[in-house]
Amino acid sequence: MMILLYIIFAVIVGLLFHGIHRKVIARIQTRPGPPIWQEFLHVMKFSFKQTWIPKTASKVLFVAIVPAVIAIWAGALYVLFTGGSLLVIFGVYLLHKITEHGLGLSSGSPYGKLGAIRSVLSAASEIPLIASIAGIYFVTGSLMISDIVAYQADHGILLITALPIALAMYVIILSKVPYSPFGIIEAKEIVSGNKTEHFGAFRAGLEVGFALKTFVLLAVFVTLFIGAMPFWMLLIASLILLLTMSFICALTPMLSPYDAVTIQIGVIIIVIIYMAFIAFAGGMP
Amino acid sequence: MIRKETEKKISKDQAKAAALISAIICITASALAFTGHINGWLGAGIVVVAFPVFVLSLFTALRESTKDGDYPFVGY
Amino acid sequence: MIAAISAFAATATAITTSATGTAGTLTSLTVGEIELFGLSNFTIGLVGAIICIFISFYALMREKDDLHRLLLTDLIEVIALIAIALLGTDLAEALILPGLVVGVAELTAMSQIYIVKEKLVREPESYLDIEVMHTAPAIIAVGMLIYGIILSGFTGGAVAGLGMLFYFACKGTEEKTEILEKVSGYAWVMWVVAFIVFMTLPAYWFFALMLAGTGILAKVAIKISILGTMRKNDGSGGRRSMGGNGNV
Amino acid sequence: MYEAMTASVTASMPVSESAYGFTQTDIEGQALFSLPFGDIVNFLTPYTAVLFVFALTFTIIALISKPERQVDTVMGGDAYYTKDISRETLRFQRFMAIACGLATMGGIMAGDVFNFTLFTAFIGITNIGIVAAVKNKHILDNAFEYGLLAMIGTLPLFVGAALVLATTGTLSMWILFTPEVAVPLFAKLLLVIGVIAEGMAPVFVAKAEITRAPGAPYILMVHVSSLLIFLRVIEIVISM
Repeated sequence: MMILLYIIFAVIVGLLFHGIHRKVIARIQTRPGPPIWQEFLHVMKFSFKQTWIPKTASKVLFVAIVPAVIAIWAGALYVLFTGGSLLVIFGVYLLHKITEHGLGLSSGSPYGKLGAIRSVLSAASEIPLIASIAGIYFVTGSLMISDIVAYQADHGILLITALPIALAMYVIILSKVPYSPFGIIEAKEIVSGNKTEHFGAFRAGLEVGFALKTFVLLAVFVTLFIGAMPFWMLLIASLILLLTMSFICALTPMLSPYDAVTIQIGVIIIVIIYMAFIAFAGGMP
Repeated sequence: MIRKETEKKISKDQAKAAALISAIICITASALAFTGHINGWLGAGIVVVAFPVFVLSLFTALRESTKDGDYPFVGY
Repeated sequence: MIAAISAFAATATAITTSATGTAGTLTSLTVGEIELFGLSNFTIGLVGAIICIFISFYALMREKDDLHRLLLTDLIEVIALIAIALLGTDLAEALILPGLVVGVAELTAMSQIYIVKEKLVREPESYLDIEVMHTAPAIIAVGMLIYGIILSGFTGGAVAGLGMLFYFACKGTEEKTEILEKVSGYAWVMWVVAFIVFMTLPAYWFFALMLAGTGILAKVAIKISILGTMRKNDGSGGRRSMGGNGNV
Repeated sequence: MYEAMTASVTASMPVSESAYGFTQTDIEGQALFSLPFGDIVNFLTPYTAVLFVFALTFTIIALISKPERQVDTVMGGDAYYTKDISRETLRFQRFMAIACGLATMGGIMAGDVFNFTLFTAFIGITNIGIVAAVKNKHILDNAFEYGLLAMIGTLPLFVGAALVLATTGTLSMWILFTPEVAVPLFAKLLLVIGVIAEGMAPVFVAKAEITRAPGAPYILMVHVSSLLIFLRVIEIVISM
């Protein structure tokens, strides 16, 4: 497989998804909105700008964190497309939390620092949501994505049979799309949160990494809970999933940090009750 | 602690060279993995490391020149 | 509670035996072999440990003083080690030591943080101030000097030198160290002469041996005693805090 | 698409046939590398390899990066100042950060439950060390509280490991991960609780005075180590 082509394709599709996301949000809010290729223009714009490292920054960390973001999601993309372990992808999700934190801390800016602290704060509720992968293991008996796909071919799609787990995963992904109600790390009261001080080429690189991240997370959800499908259908299903999230993002205000954590903990409780129910009922319904 | 404020910038030529080299590494690794000369995960590992370098160095190469340009025409 | 734990231990032993049954080379354990009142000794120990855990956690919950909480956490670590020790095997013994080291390291680090946080750090007025330094330096120094001369050679020099070091360190010194250096140089000459005698006139080996022994005694003793004069040379030695204001 | 890809992946995987071979591939794929010391086998699977590389990268960054100068505003005015770190603090924090990175890598590679718990305890100590280097009353108070928590955390960690040993007769993950050996849920739970108590990042950073501490690459190591060791214990608990 030409992994490089997949990565570049995923970057393009991810940027396009971001653009569509913005457009849909704008239309729901009866604004004209930017064109859907706006995010490409963003990347272009940032890469043509002057670039330097702030004097207060921790230089190596400031620069190295950007390739780290791109690299971990490129790796996750490879794991997804080769049907590797789901655990790796959620490992990457947590590594992304670390890079978010590092982004904020590296610059020395108080806004970045605040965003970084919020990213760790939200990790407190997102990490237990990853217990849902234990739920998937409980249901399917495997964590290899290829096995999960095969299980769904035999037993029906997990979106229906394991709805609470899908709900938990949905919340995880929702917390990572732009303009999310759970996106407390880049709320407007702290400027751009942890991305505040990364401008120019660094910001363009970050946008590339985040585009990859959006694509991978959407594709993971579709693959895990709907199953194997041709590539073009995967794209369409991801887009539909994204549109549902666009509606949520357009219609909900951004939550305060403690509300976001509370809601996510509520979802965790639902998942735990569901798993206890499965355990007592002795297997899948 | 007092730090020396050194302004070191990567020149555009250096960035271009880095972009070119990392692009060649990416393409070679993924091609070799595709044709089966090296393990798939090894090729993926190389691409995963080299691709971010490519992206950043490409964007750095594209960036605005550090010299003062012409002042744009600002009004009538 | 006890019933539940004994059931747990029973399943534990059952799993152990089944595991040893299926996989032949597993280490066979002797956990819970001795029975007492129908309970294995592992179970009894576990019950005891759990009671200790509850007591210590309750104490930690009630305690408000930072220093006492620190001490209570050490109690908790000891219980963790007890739980390992309950296994009663060589492996458990091997595990306790690193566990103990980690516990001690954490306790030390936390004590240091406590000291810094409560600003208990204070420069001591005198780094070494014990009573014997004021009362008996002379007699100890003389004793060690005589014993060193009896020993002679390198060891004797070290002992005698330690005696002199102790004396100088306690009493302080105002001597010129150049004199000591001069004696040291003569001792060196004696040593070299002794070696020349060894090589050229081996028949006089006993004389050469005594010469070398004395020389090295003097040399080592003086070199070590110079260390004693390196103490802050204010002429008062350790006498400054005699008035009892030292260890307030 | 998936069929072809998975076929190529499984074809390239060597399947070990040894008695205690780590043959199961349904959690994290095939082991890439193993280094046996008797029955303790240190190993890297694709999952732990990713974590290991990440820990290594951030340790190197902590080694070569200079700390940032945190900007702070003066209340009630437009003035601002930067917090510089003294050289001694920097050295100590850097040392602790590197020790923390090494402990993290050890915990990720450990093939033995007790080694894992020991490395986790080390991470707890070094995390406290990184934070406590900053001589600020609030930060030190918090470091003390985290330290107490980390010390308490050794109890569930060690008791969990001891129960694993008592119930299965071994501490080697190589053997524990095989389906024949069953580990009681209670022991697994104790391990997870212990790791949560030791690593401060995910759960306890919410009331963070510690993140006011300057020194980004070193403070970041706190989070790197805590989250990575958390990921590792998830893998251990699911695999056991």
